[in-house]
Amino acid sequence: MELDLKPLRIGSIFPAALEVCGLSKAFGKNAALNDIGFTVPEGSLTVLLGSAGAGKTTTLRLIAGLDRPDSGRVVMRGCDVTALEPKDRDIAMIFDNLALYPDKTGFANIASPLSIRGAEKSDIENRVAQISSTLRIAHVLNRLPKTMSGGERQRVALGRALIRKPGLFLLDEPLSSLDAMLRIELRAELKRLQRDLGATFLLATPDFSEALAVADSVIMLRGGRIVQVATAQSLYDDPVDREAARFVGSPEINLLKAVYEPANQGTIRVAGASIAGLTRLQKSLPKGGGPFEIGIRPEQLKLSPLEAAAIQARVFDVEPLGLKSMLTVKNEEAEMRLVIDADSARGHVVGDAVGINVIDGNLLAFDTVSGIRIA
Amino acid sequence: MSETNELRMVSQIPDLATDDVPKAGIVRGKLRDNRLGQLLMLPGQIVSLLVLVIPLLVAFYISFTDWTPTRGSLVQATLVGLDNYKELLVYDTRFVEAVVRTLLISVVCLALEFVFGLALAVLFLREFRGKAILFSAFLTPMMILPVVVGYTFWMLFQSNGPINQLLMLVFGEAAGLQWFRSAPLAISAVIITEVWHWTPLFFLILLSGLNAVPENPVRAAVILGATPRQVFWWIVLPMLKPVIIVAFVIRAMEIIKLFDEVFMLTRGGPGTSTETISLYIYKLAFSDFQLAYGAAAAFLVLLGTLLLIHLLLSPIRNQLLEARR
Amino acid sequence: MIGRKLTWPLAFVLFGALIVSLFPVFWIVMTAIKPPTDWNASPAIWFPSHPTLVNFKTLFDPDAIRAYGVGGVSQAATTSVYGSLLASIVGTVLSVAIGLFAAIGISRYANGGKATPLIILSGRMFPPAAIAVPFVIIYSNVGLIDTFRGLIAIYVAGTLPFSTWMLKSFVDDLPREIEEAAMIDGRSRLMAHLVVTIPLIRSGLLATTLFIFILNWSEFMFALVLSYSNVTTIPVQLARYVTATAGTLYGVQAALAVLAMLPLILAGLFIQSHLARGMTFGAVKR
Amino acid sequence: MSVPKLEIINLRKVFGNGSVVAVDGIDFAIEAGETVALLGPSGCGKSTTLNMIVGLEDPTSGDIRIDGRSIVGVPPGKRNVGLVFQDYAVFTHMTVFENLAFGLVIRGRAKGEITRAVHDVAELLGMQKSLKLPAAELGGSELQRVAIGRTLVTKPAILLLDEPLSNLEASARLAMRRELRRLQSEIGLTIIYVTHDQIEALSLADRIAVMNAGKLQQIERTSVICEKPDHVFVAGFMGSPPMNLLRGEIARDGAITGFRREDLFIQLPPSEIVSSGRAGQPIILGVRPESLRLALADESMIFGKVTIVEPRGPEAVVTVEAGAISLKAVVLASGRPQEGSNVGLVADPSSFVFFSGETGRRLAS
Repeated sequence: MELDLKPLRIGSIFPAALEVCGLSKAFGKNAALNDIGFTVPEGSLTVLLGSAGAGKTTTLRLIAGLDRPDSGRVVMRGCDVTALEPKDRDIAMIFDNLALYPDKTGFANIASPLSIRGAEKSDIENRVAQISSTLRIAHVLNRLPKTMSGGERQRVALGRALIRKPGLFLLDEPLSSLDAMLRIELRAELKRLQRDLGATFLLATPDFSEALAVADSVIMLRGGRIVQVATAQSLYDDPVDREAARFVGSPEINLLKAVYEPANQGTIRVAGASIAGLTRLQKSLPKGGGPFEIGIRPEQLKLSPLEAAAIQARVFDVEPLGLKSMLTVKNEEAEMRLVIDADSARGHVVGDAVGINVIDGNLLAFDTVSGIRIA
Repeated sequence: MSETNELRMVSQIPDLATDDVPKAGIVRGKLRDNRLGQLLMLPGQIVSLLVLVIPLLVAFYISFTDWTPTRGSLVQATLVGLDNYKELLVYDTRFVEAVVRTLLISVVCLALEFVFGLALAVLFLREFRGKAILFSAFLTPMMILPVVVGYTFWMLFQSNGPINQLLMLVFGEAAGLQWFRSAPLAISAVIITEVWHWTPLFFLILLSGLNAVPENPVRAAVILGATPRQVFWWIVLPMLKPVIIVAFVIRAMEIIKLFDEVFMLTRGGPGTSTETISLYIYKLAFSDFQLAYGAAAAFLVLLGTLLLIHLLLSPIRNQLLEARR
Repeated sequence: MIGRKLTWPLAFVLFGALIVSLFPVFWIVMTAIKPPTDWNASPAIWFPSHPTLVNFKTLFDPDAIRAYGVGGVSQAATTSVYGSLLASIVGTVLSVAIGLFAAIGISRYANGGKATPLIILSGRMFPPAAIAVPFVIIYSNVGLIDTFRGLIAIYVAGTLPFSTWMLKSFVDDLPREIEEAAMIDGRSRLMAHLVVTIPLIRSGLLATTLFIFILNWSEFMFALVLSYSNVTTIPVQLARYVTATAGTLYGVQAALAVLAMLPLILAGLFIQSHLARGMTFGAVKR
Repeated sequence: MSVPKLEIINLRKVFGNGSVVAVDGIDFAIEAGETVALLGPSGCGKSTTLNMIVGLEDPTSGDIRIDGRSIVGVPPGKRNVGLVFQDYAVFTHMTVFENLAFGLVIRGRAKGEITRAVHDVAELLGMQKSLKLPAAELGGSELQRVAIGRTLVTKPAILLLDEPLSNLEASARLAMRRELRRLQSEIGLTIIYVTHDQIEALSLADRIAVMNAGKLQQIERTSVICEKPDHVFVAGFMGSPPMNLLRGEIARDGAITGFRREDLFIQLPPSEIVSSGRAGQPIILGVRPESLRLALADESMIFGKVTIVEPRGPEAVVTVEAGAISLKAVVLASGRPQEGSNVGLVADPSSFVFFSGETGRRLAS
């Protein structure tokens, strides 16, 4: 049976690869997850994004069947698997420490899902050969995991997951043990592999840049609750609240106290300046005006000559980041971060007076108390 | 993917079941992870219950009666309340002496074993040829059956035995000592035997502890300019504290039960000068057949042991008993 | 750590300590190969002029022993060697098996409650004297006195704390995710333990087995208290010889002692890297 | 020219009877008060170099000089260098004060002097309040400060930090980077960072020494190293995503000279390399993803299919493949193409960087 790398896709009438509804789990007193519900469409790469302790790994373990939920259902391709043992669910999982069998060779590790299920030798051999050529790890098949490099171990774990062509792949921070350079390389490879196979990935990570880079859609978890479900780009452009805006994006978004005065031509007073002409923001701000918290991404601020600048401030810190540099400026009312290219940053020294203007782009507004997004 | 905020819900059309998707609905092998946990621990709990807890309850009951084997079955035993305990603590000087003597021997032995064990362990931090063979050689005493150790030292301490020969060789003719005739000599013989037998355990635990001390703090101290002696006293030894406590607790648990070596060496003699608490209870119960009285004595010792262990154990309770991974 | 060479005075101290450690072992082996004439020489003979193995032959020949006519001793050592082997081996196998399941239970599911680990550990804290008394009482009522079943039960319960905790520390060293990966690959939870966990801790399993064997083989008091005629172990037999002959049967007793001592020393040296872990219930890992 | 604070002269370190060459002859010098980052992938020899400077390991050959005096063979405690370990290696059984004072206590200094020195450093690191706390209760960044403070109290000639930020939470890294920079400017100490993370190196160091497989590829000022990578490895390591590198050759088509690789031909403006290079000479063309722009088919350098789009907030990294050639470009998020669509990429030839096909060294343009 030749390994068919492109499974037959009859339009998208498949039911969701995975549906989770009302999932809750508590360890002792603290509620690790309460009432989680989301859907993972067939063939998508969905990312569970959240800081440590947000409930990512708990969610994956409940879906895999390694732990039992206190309440809620896990449905895969229309079958309710909530009560099934992991082996009876059509899933594969990659753990953050990869969990390869230390006493088995690369070949035995990759082949184990098939050999456990009693597939015959010839079928196993050619499927492992196929997978190891795709993942370029044919040279490590007869070696033990401890003799392999980080990247090779990671690919063997992937091979073990892929060999059975399961309906759903669960990946728990698969790239966390790798070097910074290798991590970026393998990200692209993971995404390409997912798309070529048309497989369904559910990947958990605390790293927002990883989420943005690979996700078709992102499910943001905080304190065991789902805060937002959105595509990677709209998670950046349309965060649901202040915390989400702060969590996604580096350097961090500027969150400043501001007041909207619809009466005098809709100017917005922020950081000791009153700025008119922020049309998009003015349209979506509540008509009554009043105080709110404005969210300005670092790339939405630009340096300009003092006379023409809306905001005056002093340079507080210059951090070179290669081609670009991050400038932190301060005045009595506020502290702001902006990103400029390295050459123009070299001209500035801590203490310089600089002028800042706000570019009328996708500015965000949050309710000062609740942090919920209002515009 | 369209850029709507919410994910587009795929309509629920029954799927074209592919071959390897599990059949819907059949709930096989109902998930029961923690029941397996309990199942695994059942045998251990049963054995502990049957062979430890029940006998202790029986002993506890008997310690309040005046039952002896000749009295027939347990049921006829008449309750005498705390008489046994009163007798033991107030009137039975031999019991109190045995307890004090056992504690004395334990303290002296533990101290000597710790000092010799630590000295040997520090010596083993240096590099020298044949280290592995020497390590095994030094562990040998610990491996020998207690009764054999007792009997061997009984031979060594004979009046015409090798120890006296060495003493006479070194200190002249009169130096031969009658080890088993005078109380202080008999007790020192017991202590020498015990220290010889169990110092290797301290050596082993402390050496393992020394090797487990994290390297970086030691390197940091060296880079800051500390001399090896300063590194040892300021960094290594304090970090060794938990291991030292473990060694003391483990040995304390064992040494209080001292029976085999003394039984073979002096059988508690001369008189009762080397009679440990275990030996006394053995004599009470199995020579004089005062089983009830022996049970009461045994219980007092049990409580004393638990109290002592609790005191010694508290500083490192989590290390020994951490159940969670 | 402070990796410096060994200076001469320290080497001398080390050598002295070695002599002190090995002299008693040397003495008992020498005694075991002394012919009867040299047994009681005064001053004691260190190196027998013509060493002989007669003592070992006498040990297993009841007539030869009776020939000594010392204190009416006539029982040969064969039954005690058989007794020790049976009690120790069966006791060890049961203790390790039960301990292994309990170890996996505590380490992986830990919800056996806080109590179980404590109960199992406390098994070791009771002084044998405190337990021997009730055992004699119960066993005499239940008819287990002087039976191997009775002795083995105590050996299992007595060593269970060591086997459970030592195996638990080995299971703890194994990352939990490996079993879970096996479960996802198609193993049931129990099979994952049998096929993944146990094979991966086989070196620990062997070390624990030998360690428990050492404990059971050298146990004395329970055997002494619970045995009369058909159950004897080597330590009990040695004690009987000594009490009966006031210790004068030197060579034969030494032969029995050497016979008992050798397997333990070999077993101990074989697992010496795991001894620290065994002795400290897994608290100190080499 | 004053004597450099630290000089490394042809330093080599070989492990296991010559089978593993950890450090293969490196040379560099560091001025007093300068901050240098030793950057490279894991296993490139940077930590071994660090251990040799500190004295935890002895070099196989070559020399290490501090203030002109060789320190090879001098025990670590006497070299007057300070090392902050990656896992901090703080004495957890002591309080913060005892940790900081350790360096002076072992030198038997007077109590008053010790207390004063500790308070000075504590104030510098903002730890005055936590001096009495036991070290075991501190969090990541406080442990880091204790480890740094403990070394500063002994006033080392050189301070070395081994991957100072890798054990910290992502959120704490920015704050710690800012604090380390403030510390550098305030105490003016000569500092060496060892790290595999280029962001850390770029933001903390004046100069970056890129190492690979035991060799020093390039040591260059932070601001310049991204523009002018000396070697193909450095070009492929710095920047995220790193520079696109196309192996090909110089081709002459009548009067026009250009770069050819299979069916791709890019005309090059006259420049020193182009004129001196002979046709067919193997050459590597380096173009930074940031300098590539989307373009229509006719005016683009290469035209191919968009295989992967990786958004990263304001921008997106687009991978375009045409036959065997694959290029990564950085475009504004709003202008990012759809995956699977066909686009053209173009870049201003003046931004090209050329490397010799044989040695991988940059050709001066």
